[in-house]
Amino acid sequence: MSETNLDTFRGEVRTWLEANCPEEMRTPMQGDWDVCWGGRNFKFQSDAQKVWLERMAAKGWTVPTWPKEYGGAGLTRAEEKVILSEMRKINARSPLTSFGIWMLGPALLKFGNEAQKAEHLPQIARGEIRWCQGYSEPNAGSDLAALATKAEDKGDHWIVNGQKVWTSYADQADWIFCLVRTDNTQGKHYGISFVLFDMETPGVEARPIKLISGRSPFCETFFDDVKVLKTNLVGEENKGWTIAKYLLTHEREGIGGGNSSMRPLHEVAAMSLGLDEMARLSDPVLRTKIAEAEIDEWAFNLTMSRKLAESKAGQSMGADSSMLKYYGTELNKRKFELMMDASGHDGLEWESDRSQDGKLARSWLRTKANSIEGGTSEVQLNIISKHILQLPGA
Amino acid sequence: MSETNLDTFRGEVRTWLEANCPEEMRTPMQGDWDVCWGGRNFKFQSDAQKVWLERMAAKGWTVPTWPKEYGGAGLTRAEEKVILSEMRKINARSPLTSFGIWMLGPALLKFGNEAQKAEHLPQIARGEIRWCQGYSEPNAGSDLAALATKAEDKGDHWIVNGQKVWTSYADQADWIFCLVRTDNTQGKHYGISFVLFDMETPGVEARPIKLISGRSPFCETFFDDVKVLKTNLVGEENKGWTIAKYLLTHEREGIGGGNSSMRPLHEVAAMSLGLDEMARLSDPVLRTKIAEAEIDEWAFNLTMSRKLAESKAGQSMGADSSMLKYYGTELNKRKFELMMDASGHDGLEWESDRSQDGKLARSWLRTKANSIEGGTSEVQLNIISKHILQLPGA
Amino acid sequence: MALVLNEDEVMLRDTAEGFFATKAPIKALRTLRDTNDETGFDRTLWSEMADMGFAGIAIGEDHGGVDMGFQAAGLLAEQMGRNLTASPFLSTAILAATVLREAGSDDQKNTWLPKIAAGETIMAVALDEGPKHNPAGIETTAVKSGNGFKLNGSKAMVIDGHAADTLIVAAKTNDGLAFFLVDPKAKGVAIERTIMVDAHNAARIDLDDVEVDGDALIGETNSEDALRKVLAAGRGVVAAELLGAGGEAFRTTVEYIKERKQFGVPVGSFQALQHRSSHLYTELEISRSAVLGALSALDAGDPKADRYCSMAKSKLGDVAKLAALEGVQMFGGVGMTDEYDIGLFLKRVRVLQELLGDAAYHQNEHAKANKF
Amino acid sequence: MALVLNEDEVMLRDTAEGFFATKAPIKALRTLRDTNDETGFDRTLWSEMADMGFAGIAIGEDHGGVDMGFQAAGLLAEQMGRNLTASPFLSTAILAATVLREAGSDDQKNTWLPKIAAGETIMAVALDEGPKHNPAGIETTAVKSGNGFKLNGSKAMVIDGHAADTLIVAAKTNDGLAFFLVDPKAKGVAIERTIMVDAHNAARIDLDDVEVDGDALIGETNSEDALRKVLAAGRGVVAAELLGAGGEAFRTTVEYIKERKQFGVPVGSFQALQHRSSHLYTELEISRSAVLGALSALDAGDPKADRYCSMAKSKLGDVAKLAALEGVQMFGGVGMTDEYDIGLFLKRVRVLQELLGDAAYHQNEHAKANKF
Repeated sequence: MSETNLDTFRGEVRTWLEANCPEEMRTPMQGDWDVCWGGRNFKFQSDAQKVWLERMAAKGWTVPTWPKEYGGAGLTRAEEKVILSEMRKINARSPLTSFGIWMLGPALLKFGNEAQKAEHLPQIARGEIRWCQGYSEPNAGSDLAALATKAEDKGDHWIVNGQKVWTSYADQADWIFCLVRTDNTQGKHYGISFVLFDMETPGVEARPIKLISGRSPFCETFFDDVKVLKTNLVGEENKGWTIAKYLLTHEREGIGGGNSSMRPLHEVAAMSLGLDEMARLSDPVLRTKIAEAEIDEWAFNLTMSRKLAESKAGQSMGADSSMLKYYGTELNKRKFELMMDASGHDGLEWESDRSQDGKLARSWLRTKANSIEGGTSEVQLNIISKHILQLPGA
Repeated sequence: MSETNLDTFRGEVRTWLEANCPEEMRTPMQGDWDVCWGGRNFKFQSDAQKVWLERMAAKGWTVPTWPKEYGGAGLTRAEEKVILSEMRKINARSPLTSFGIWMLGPALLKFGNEAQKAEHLPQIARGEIRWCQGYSEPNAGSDLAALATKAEDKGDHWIVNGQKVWTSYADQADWIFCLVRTDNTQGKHYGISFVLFDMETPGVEARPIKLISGRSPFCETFFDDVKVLKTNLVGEENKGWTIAKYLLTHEREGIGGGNSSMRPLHEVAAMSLGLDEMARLSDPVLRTKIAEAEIDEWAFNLTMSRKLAESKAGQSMGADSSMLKYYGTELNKRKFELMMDASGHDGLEWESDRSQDGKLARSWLRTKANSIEGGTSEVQLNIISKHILQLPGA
Repeated sequence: MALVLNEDEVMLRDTAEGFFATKAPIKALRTLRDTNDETGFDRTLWSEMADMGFAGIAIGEDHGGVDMGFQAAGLLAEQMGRNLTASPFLSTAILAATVLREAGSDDQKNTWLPKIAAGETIMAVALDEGPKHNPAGIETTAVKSGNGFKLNGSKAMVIDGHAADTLIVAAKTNDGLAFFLVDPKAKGVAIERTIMVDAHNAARIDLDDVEVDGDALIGETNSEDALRKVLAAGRGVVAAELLGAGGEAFRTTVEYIKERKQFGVPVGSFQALQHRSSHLYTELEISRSAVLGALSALDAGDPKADRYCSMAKSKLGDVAKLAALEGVQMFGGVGMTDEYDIGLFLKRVRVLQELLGDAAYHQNEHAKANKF
Repeated sequence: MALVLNEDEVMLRDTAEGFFATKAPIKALRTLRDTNDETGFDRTLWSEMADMGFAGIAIGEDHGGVDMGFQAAGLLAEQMGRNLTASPFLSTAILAATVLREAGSDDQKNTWLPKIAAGETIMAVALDEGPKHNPAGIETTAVKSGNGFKLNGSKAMVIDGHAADTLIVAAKTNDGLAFFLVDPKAKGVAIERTIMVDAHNAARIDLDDVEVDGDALIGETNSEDALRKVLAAGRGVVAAELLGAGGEAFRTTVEYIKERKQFGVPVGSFQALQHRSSHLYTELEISRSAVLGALSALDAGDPKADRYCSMAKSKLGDVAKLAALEGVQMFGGVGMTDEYDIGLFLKRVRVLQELLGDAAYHQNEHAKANKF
């Protein structure tokens, strides 16, 4: 699309948003509870939240680049960017947050068959079905391919037995996309299959895990003789590792992205600590570290843009996604450490109105998982050593 | 010796030093050239330097704790400390610097036979023979035991062929203590022998290596059919690795020690950069890093004292010497980086009176070898992982 | 400086090691936390600690203490750090006892020190006011009023402030900084317990025209020297506790990576983790020297002891934090769960790090003290 | 911002890559150094660079330049960094050309810019005076005297100062900072070439009552804005050179550890070195974005471009240093010898790092600019 046409499109988007985005949905979210996850059992916080989702879904704008027949709007990435930037301008909240949109959707579009796309994608786009991801297992950790959840062949279906951990919001999800082992006679990467099933299937149980942040966004999920129809196999049997890897790369790019809407570190610090008589932050050591981190953040954000631009220009991101994941998550952890330093005693309160129920401390603790989930920092460094630097034995 | 007796001793030392240390030897050394290394071909810088060595050697005080029959004074470590502290009080220079004293001597005292001790130790103590160390080889590096210099058995002697590198001052040394391979049929640690020979033996050639600092303290040393009498074998044949390891530990403790006589970093920085209106170093970022380094240095120096005290109290230092070597050398490199930062443009001059012929820059470059020589930092970390933490496969 | 423990100290350390591991292990903290315990520590434990002589570790024998000094106090704190033990040791036996010992009149010492040593009274010292440690910026005022004083101000991060029988409040007078004994139930005193990330105790205290008698003033109205000693003791002892917490986080991490397998081998066999572990081991050994050096200098009356305690607090703040962060990362996913203890160490270290000045604060103090 | 090179830029980069590798490789620097070359760079090379359009890269077409902008200049500087090339590119084509372009009168531009673009004149800009970069602290004065000015002061770290045909001196006037054209042979000018650790050119220049004509003043007596642009361009281009030097140090290190064996295997197979290498790779990629972002902002006239160039200089100072240090350590013993090139990178990076402000300087500037 030419620049002129994009400008026309921008005008249309602006007008539509102005008319359709409820006022309430133009205020910053106050906490996790304001996120709209959708799903069978989702309780909308307000009518505005519900209306906003319905209107956006009807336009196909919850997933603008997906084909129209699957609930999208068939737009280009450039057009999608216009929508997002216009939404940002009026502070519009995201109408729908979803692993279905973020992860399963792209995988189905690439690897799913026609029936699977027709069944699942529109429900994802409309926020009717909430998905969770069944990857990690207790004894696998970074060694994802070492998974042991077993699917026994019963003709037109499998019987699945085993256990997953770190299943995000499994207790609230409707369906799961899940890696299971359908063959264990060969190397560990072969024999993995990528299957879908309803969390209400008998034999599925999800137990929330309590985290150091005091929250429970993850579950242990148990499968006890769970029946999974073979029509719910995505891609080829035993070759699910290809899909898994595709999704991991996708996930990495997402996780590395960080939280750019945060108020700049130096502002938090200046409010908390004040300035000295030379108008410098009154803690000169912390000042140094904040300056360093902010420069790194600037350069990292440029790198995200550059890698995106390069991959648009036809160069594949490939193992560079490991680099972004590694640097972005480590930087985010560093930023939150500095945020805690800047907040001092105030940031240490765990339960009080003053601290918004320990908001900062809990977020700080949450960041510690950044460099573990979606492949640890160590795994990313291994990938760079092997695939980019081609170091021997890596 | 009791405290009272030590006090008496201290008085005697003070009187003797007052009477015998020449005035010229009570001034700071101006550079490398003021170091007295001794040896057959050593040219004394002054009569005072020569007299000072002779007087100290006659007292046995170049090696106070060695037995009297080998040129020492048979003193305790506590008494030695008294001598050193009294010397420091009058700024007395060290009368003799020598790998013989520092490395070979302790090894001979522990592993040498009577004839070897009687022949070599007194000459070391009097500074008559200058020694060098033939350990590293071009293809061995950190993997010291992989040495290939071959000693062929010829009855009462060996014929040695091979090459050493990083032989400190080999071009100026009289004798060498050297690791050679006398057996290559078994594991690489077995079959190494520790031998001594004269550098004037036919077939020995030392070529200085030019370093990045512009100096040449090291040589490549070649052995071409060098005849070495078996009477010059220290310890048992094929078991020289034990002695080598003993010496390496010794060397590490020495190298980790750093250069405590240096002027504090913050003084250099304050002179170079000046203070701001709040009386802080005018570069606040450098100020932070200097404060951090100085605190680390304080804690490191305490650790040196503590480990020494613990090993005196009967606990062996063992693999802790790797820790001291690692931390001390890395800290020293860090200090010199900061020193260069503090000195700015002035520190970058390579040839000028102003920079004392690039003194700081050359010292800075020299420190880069600290974490390589005597076992790299990586090797020290491996040793800690294996022997202290006992991590699997380390 | 005594960098190697003497026989008495070795014995004390061994005793403490057994005592805290048995009487106040990590699961005791979990119970206090999960039952929302009102006091936040176990009073019976504190009595037993007093019986062991721990409450009087820094109190003279003539006042019922065992007077073993701060090096000894550090050995106890290290064990408490290892076990994440909650107790009023820091607030009462170190901070309050040192205020009284350094600034108090003979009468005040005779009254209070034996009670502290016997574990009969809990005291909390209210120093800081803002979000960061800043003893030079105390704004709470004490103005003469009749025979006594009137106190106004707001205090934050008062360790054990909500559980104390008596408060000691640092306030500015016309003559300089002074400490005052304040009854927590007195009119105008408002105490809010703040539940902290580490499940240990702290409170915010507002003082609104609080009237105290003349004898509530501890010693004289210019107690800057005493404050310096109190801060040094507090920082040195907190550094020791950080050494315990950081060291234990490291120990359990090394243990874990020896066992935990990935890709068919123990993760501890990966060289990258080995080097990071060896580095951390080294930093912890360096840190131990800093703690020993600082506390023994304090016991020896070294005029630079307060500098050393500040430097030790700086070093330990950084190193214990590194130990906690590396621990969480090396434990991986399970390290993020409440079930494993490593997250509790991360939280405790974060609080101790902040307490009485973080590494950045003390690096800045080092520079100022050395005039750069 | 143009974070991906356009076709012209890709072509320029490829051309430059071949040009410098062939015409000005590392051994050319060694020859200059070992023969104690009087000029310190190769004048023939500079002519060839001018023929290629490199000398006029940042000069308008109406003045004989190719006007490709600073992004393009950075691509050239990167290749010079990789080859440790000695040339008056920075002094003349970037700093001097930018002074003239930003501050000069039409006459001055017409006189000097074509000469620069043609490689016919070497110019050196004398800014700094003390041991550290400090453009805010310029003390050299220019006082009106008859029709002209009288200059007094001392300059340090003047790149190519001893080889320049004409000097440009930054000095304070009553109205603000100004630039002056000064003949190096004029009375009162004393130039001392300072042989630097990296074997590249610098000089100290003393100005003792140096008289210049009125038309020696470049433009007006208040050129603070021009100075800001000159500094931004210089910093951005030096950052690009650091990217080249650091990147090449890294590339040769990775190549070396793939080949070099210890304990029977390539040292590059040790995971600890792999992780350090991967970390450094990442830092260098981040650094490349910083350079691209800063220089393209400068070309685009972004009002924050000077901030970005400062940030890029900070980032590159740190990262190129890390690359050099890791390189020397990973090469091990041979890295300490003059025979291997890695030591030359260590030295060159150290000088570039310092030039126009080190990482610490620019971190402080970042904080000041953001009012913290």
